[in-house]
Amino acid sequence: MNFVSYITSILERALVAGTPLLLATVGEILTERSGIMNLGLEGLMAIGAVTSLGVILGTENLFLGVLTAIAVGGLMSTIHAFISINLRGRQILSGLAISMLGLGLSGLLGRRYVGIPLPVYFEPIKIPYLSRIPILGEAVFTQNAFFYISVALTIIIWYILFRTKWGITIRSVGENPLAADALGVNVTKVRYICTIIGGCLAGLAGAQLSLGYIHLWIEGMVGGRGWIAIALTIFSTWNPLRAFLGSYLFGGVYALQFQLQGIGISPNILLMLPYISTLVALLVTSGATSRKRIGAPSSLGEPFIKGEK
Amino acid sequence: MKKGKKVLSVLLAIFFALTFLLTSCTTPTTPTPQTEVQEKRIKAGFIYVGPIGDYGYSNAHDVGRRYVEEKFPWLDTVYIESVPEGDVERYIDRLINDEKCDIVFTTSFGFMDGTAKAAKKYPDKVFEHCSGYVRDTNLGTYFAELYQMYYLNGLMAGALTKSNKIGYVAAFPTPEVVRHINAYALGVKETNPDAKVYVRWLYAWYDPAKAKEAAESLITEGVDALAFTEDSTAVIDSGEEHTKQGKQIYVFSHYSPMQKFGPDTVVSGQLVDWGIMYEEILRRLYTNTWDNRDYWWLAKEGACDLGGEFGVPINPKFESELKSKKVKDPIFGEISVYDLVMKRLAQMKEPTVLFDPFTGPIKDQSGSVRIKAGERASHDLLWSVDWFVDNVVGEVPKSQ
Amino acid sequence: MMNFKVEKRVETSRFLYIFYIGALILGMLAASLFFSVRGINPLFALSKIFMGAFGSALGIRETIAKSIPLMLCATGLIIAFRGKFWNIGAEGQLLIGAMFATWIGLRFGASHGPLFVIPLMFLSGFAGGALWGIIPAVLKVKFGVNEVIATIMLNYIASNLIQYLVYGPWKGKTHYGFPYTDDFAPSARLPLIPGTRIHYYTLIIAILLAIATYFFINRVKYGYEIKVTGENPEAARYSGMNFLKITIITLILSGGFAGIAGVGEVAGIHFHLTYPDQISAGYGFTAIIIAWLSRLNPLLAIFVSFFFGGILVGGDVIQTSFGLPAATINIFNSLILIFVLMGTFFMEYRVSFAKE
Amino acid sequence: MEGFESLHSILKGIEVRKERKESKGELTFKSLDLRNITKRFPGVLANDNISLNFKAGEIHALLGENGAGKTTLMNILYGIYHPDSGEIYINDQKVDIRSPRDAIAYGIGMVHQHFMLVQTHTVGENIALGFKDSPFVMPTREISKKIGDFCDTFGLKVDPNAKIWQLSAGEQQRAEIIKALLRGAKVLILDEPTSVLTPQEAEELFQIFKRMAESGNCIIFITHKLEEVFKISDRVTVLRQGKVIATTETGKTDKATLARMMVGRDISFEVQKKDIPVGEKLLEVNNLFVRGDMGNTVVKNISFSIHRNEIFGIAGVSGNGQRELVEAITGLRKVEKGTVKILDKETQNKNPRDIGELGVSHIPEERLRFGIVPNLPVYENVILRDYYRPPFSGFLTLNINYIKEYSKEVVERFSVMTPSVETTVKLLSGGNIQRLIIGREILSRPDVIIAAHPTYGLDIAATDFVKKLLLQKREEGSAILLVSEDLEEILQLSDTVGVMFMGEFTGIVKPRETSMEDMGLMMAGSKKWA
Repeated sequence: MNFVSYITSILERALVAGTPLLLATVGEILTERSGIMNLGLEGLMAIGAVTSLGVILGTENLFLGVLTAIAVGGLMSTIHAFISINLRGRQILSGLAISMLGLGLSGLLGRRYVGIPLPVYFEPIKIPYLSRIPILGEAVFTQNAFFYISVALTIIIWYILFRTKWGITIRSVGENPLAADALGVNVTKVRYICTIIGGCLAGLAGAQLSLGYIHLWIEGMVGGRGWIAIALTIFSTWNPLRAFLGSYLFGGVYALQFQLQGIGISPNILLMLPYISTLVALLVTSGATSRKRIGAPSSLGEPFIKGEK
Repeated sequence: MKKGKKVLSVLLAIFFALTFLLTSCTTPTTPTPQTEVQEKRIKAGFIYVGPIGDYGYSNAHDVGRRYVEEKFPWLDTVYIESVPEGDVERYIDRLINDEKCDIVFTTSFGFMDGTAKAAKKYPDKVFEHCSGYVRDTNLGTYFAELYQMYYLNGLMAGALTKSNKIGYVAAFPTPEVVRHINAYALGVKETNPDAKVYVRWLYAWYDPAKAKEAAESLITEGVDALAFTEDSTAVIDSGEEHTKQGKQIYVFSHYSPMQKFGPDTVVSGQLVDWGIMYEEILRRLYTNTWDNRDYWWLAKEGACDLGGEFGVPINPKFESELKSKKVKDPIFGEISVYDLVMKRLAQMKEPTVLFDPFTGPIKDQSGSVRIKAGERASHDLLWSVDWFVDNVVGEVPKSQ
Repeated sequence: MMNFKVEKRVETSRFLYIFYIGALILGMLAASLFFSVRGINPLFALSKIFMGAFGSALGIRETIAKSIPLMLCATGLIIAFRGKFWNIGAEGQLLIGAMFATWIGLRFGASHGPLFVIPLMFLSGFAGGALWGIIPAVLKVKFGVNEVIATIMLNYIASNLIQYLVYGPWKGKTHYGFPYTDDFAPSARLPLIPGTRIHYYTLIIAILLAIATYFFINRVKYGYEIKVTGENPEAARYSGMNFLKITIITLILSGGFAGIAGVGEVAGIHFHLTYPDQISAGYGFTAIIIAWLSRLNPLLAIFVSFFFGGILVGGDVIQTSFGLPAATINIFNSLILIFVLMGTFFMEYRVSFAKE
Repeated sequence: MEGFESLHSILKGIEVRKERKESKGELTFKSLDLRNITKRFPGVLANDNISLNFKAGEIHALLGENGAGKTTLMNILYGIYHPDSGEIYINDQKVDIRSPRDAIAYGIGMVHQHFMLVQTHTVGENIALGFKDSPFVMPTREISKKIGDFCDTFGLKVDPNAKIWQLSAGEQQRAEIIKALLRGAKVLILDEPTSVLTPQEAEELFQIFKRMAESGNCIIFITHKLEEVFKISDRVTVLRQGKVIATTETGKTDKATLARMMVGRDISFEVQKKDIPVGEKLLEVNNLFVRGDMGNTVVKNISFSIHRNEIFGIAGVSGNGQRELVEAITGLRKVEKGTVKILDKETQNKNPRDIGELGVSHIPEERLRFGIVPNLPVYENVILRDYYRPPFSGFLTLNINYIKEYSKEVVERFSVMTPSVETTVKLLSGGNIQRLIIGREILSRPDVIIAAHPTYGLDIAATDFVKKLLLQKREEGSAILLVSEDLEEILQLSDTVGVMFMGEFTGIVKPRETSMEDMGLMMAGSKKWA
């Protein structure tokens, strides 16, 4: 076993383990950019994982499975949107409720899928020529469709947010909804759309877990990834391109904990690594953001009330 | 504001009162089926520590439950999953008082104290505790032990490996898991003295993502044969993926029939059959021959079996490979690994077990002899083992 | 086209609490609708659940036992939430409290009498929970780290820490190598009300702390500071309040109370430390709902905890009688929370159809 | 029946919009009428049956006190509020404005008093926001060109790539105006546009107004400053307590008449101020440097001192370091360099509480944000700065009975209108909240009073009350630091005035010896006084 293949493997695993984080994080970035904080990712991912798997067991149609996960994620986040936008509820609590609801529902629905092998799932796609580039190519261009989709989505969302009119609208709604409203932007609509798309992406992230990563359903499968994605949203300072870095870094940490066990580091410390590094990452970024004025969207978590300052 | 709070508390009180009323009004109508003859019926309650939504321990017990329920027309069953260990007494109370169970199975070591207390509290009911050691007049214990199968898997892993690196993805460092790793390693050593067994700890009974990453890290390290203790099929999935891509990985499935998850990668595995234990216990109860014995069932009683699928001890795909690999055995002489496995399995199923993997001399990692030549490991030693045999790479976390 | 008009109510009328109670009931009904999917009459299911919790002496005994940790965690969370510190970490704080108490129990349980050991266990549990609470407090005030994420991460870290201990250095000698510490000596065990699992010391402490918290918030300087920093941090700064000190006090109490709950669980229920998910069955999360349902009033939290203890206990019948998985209780709790959030809206706002 | 009518009006609205869309730019704006507009908020009748007419090419001033309903009326016109009853006509055609989007479609633009700008975005991005005619991809590129065009036509200079937070108030305002014009605004509403400008900047703005009016637009601006009405407007409408008092051509009226209409009684522009000798020095600031939120130095080398029986005024357009100066003196902000001495003790970088204990009271700006805790009752707000010490509290507990008694005293002595001391503060009016804050502050620490914008947003009666109180305290021996944007107020009350520009004093002068014009030049930094 040589050093090069270690590096390749760690990189490859980082990308696999980082993909669900990336999808959920980018969705949350979009949601938070519009001023809504959705803490329900954990539940949305769970429900996305179980429904997509269920559909595939029924239809053997991968596309339909993924679509279901997206739809269910969007549908459940609509509840959050309704409470946060129309009812001006506490977004933190509403998010927790969505999280619990998703975990509960997925437990209920998933019961019948336990111990059934997936007839089809997303196989790795080797990109011709590119996949033969040593290290980088071997790791990057041998992934399954979820990886390529997540990369494309991230770039698209970044582009929309920072290079288009929609992006200006979304970011304005998150920064100063009053100003956007005064220019005739429908704040409610924008926030709804962003929250729902964010939920869709979380659902997709769940589908990645069950169809592209682990290939099965099991209760508690999401394992805190929803929460880490929320931390990564802060870590990436609400910029999808930086979410790449964060997600793959954490994917790497996740994969690395077992690689490092091999060289005799105590597993207990390694198992805490993702959580400790989340804290450290927040510590670093929070300090930096307060200095650089690239912090959270100013009206994040605050309900917009038309005509009230 | 203050008044509001008072009113709120009054309203809450009313609400509570209403719910009480509501609950006390509705008579719990347990439908009593109109049976023509009042035949003897037994109701069995099962308490699981995890959700049966795993694909391992609790699930296997539930498979057993469903098996006996189908088998015995006179049996009703009820189960509760995800029971916190400290709460087992309450659930037993509920099963006995509300569900009118005649026998309660508690399926986790941690339920021992609670079950023992309940046994004292309900002397006319019967209790069976899985994996414990406390018995009472109305409390028995039972356990299906798999280390023999791990040993057999080890024989195959040692024979099949090309890299002489063999992996084990392990849940928690409990004596049971350590025992299984040792049995596996002893098997490996017999067919391949050069091979080493590499261990990764998950600290989770089921966490497929961790299991998968652990498997991947082992494969990166050059491992090409994997066994595991984790209640999902993630390790198999990993093996299957690599195999499909042209790098053959040999995986040994765990606890439940998992071969269908990896037809190209699963060589064999261990299977547990709680059903036949439950069948035995319940039949004795039904025929009034129940006693508080300690069921410690191995292969010969049929509680466990070899294979990734019931009835398929070795995946036919790997049969020829195993048949072509020959080893020298002091008793059988030169013999193919396939035959060796089958012979040992047969030995294990005989009424008097002629062969036990934990037969000395066995050395631990530091080289000191733990089991002397010719001796077999005692039950107590197996039940509290906290050291690895010498061809294992890895560490058992130590207590003070 | 329908046109809604939403106005903020000037004063929350007491009759509006009807909305609140209504939401609570609606939430339960909505949750029980899931039963009808399985062909079970939702009302029957609900009544079964409440029978299970409150309909028998056994049920009530268990409900009380369950409400002890909930009450402690909820009271602690109320203090934090009053200061707008979103402590989602009661779960981890409870575990560390349990861990500290275990150390005392194992170290002194055999050699000292209960008069010495038990108070020391409570104190150390409080200290443990408080310590785990101080970390996110400092992170937030000093470094601006989001406390929701910090406390959730600390839950995971606490859980891993306990696992490390029970599989490693603290593994007991009497449990065949299973991940349990040795059982506590009798003098490190909390007395129970005979025939029940109610460790009444903890129950009394929980009720007293809830009452004390009520006075703390309304009558004590620090309680006042917590309220002001929570409601308007700028005003607190203007008044010269010390954020770090106040946030730390808030979390010493908030985490400490959860820590005491942990003491009750190890010293009153388990008598040893074991897997983290055995020690706390999600009490820290349920307590968030309780705190909110009590409208951050610790006196109400006493009753609401009892109610939710009942849901946990009565939830058994979801499994035994209806064969639904244990996770269903999550649906129950989350729907109650969702409906109460909705009800809060109608309490605070007047909605009318505007005529055109 | 009502349903039909509303449907009718909606359809009509769609028609008009369609028409507008089809005949882009061809629809020339002639007039705008508000008819019988009534708007009620909980407990307040904000607009009471208001009818008004605006014409193309005119500059129309809306004059009135705070709370007269000017802003509400304009928000209705701009679609932010919907009136309870009443109609709006454009070119004698009834229109239904349900949202700002509709208003923009009808050619109405509005520059709010608090700018509706996204601080972290560039000027270009702010203008592109919600703007139909900008391209989907890279919208700001196109916008930059258009901004250039406006710069040429109206003399509005602003850098499209600058972030809003980097701009001065005047530049931000220009961005707002361009935003409205680019959307085809024919009617431009400005809410107190000069409140953040120096006299010179205001003059420039007026020139822009004139050019716009000449090209056929209608400018409506809200103000409470009589001077501005006369300087620029063609017509003026006076509002009082939600009603239109009168609309006249500006040329046909005079200051006194308008003032009477505005407040409903004759007012004296003079405040009685006695000449008294100053006493000992209480507050001394020496060579003070303070950093702002962005880390740049925003208070540069400020020195002054205040004695007993003296009011020291700080004039200047807001955002020139006044806030940071006050925060540095009161302990809310770190001092970079220099000293602050209160009663001969150095207090720079001390805790606000320690400084308060020396006898420094602080009437903060943005009183809802800093001065009170809106969700707590009156009595808990009264003790905000004193709760920690006897007799308000003992070692641990608050003396609730004493606190309530004391609060009653504050409420009575400073005429705070509140049902009881247990009432939640957010239910009080702005004036009463200010009385509460002032009462709380100066009752317990009267030596040094730091008053930041103490009359901002108050009605005439409350303003009067505050001014008199400050003068009274001056006579009783307080040393008072008064920061205000209201030049008139500063000149009336202060014994000495420091004019701040870009963090420096451009002059320390005596009000009686200085003209408004000179003050204005100093505020704009173009003149320095020794």
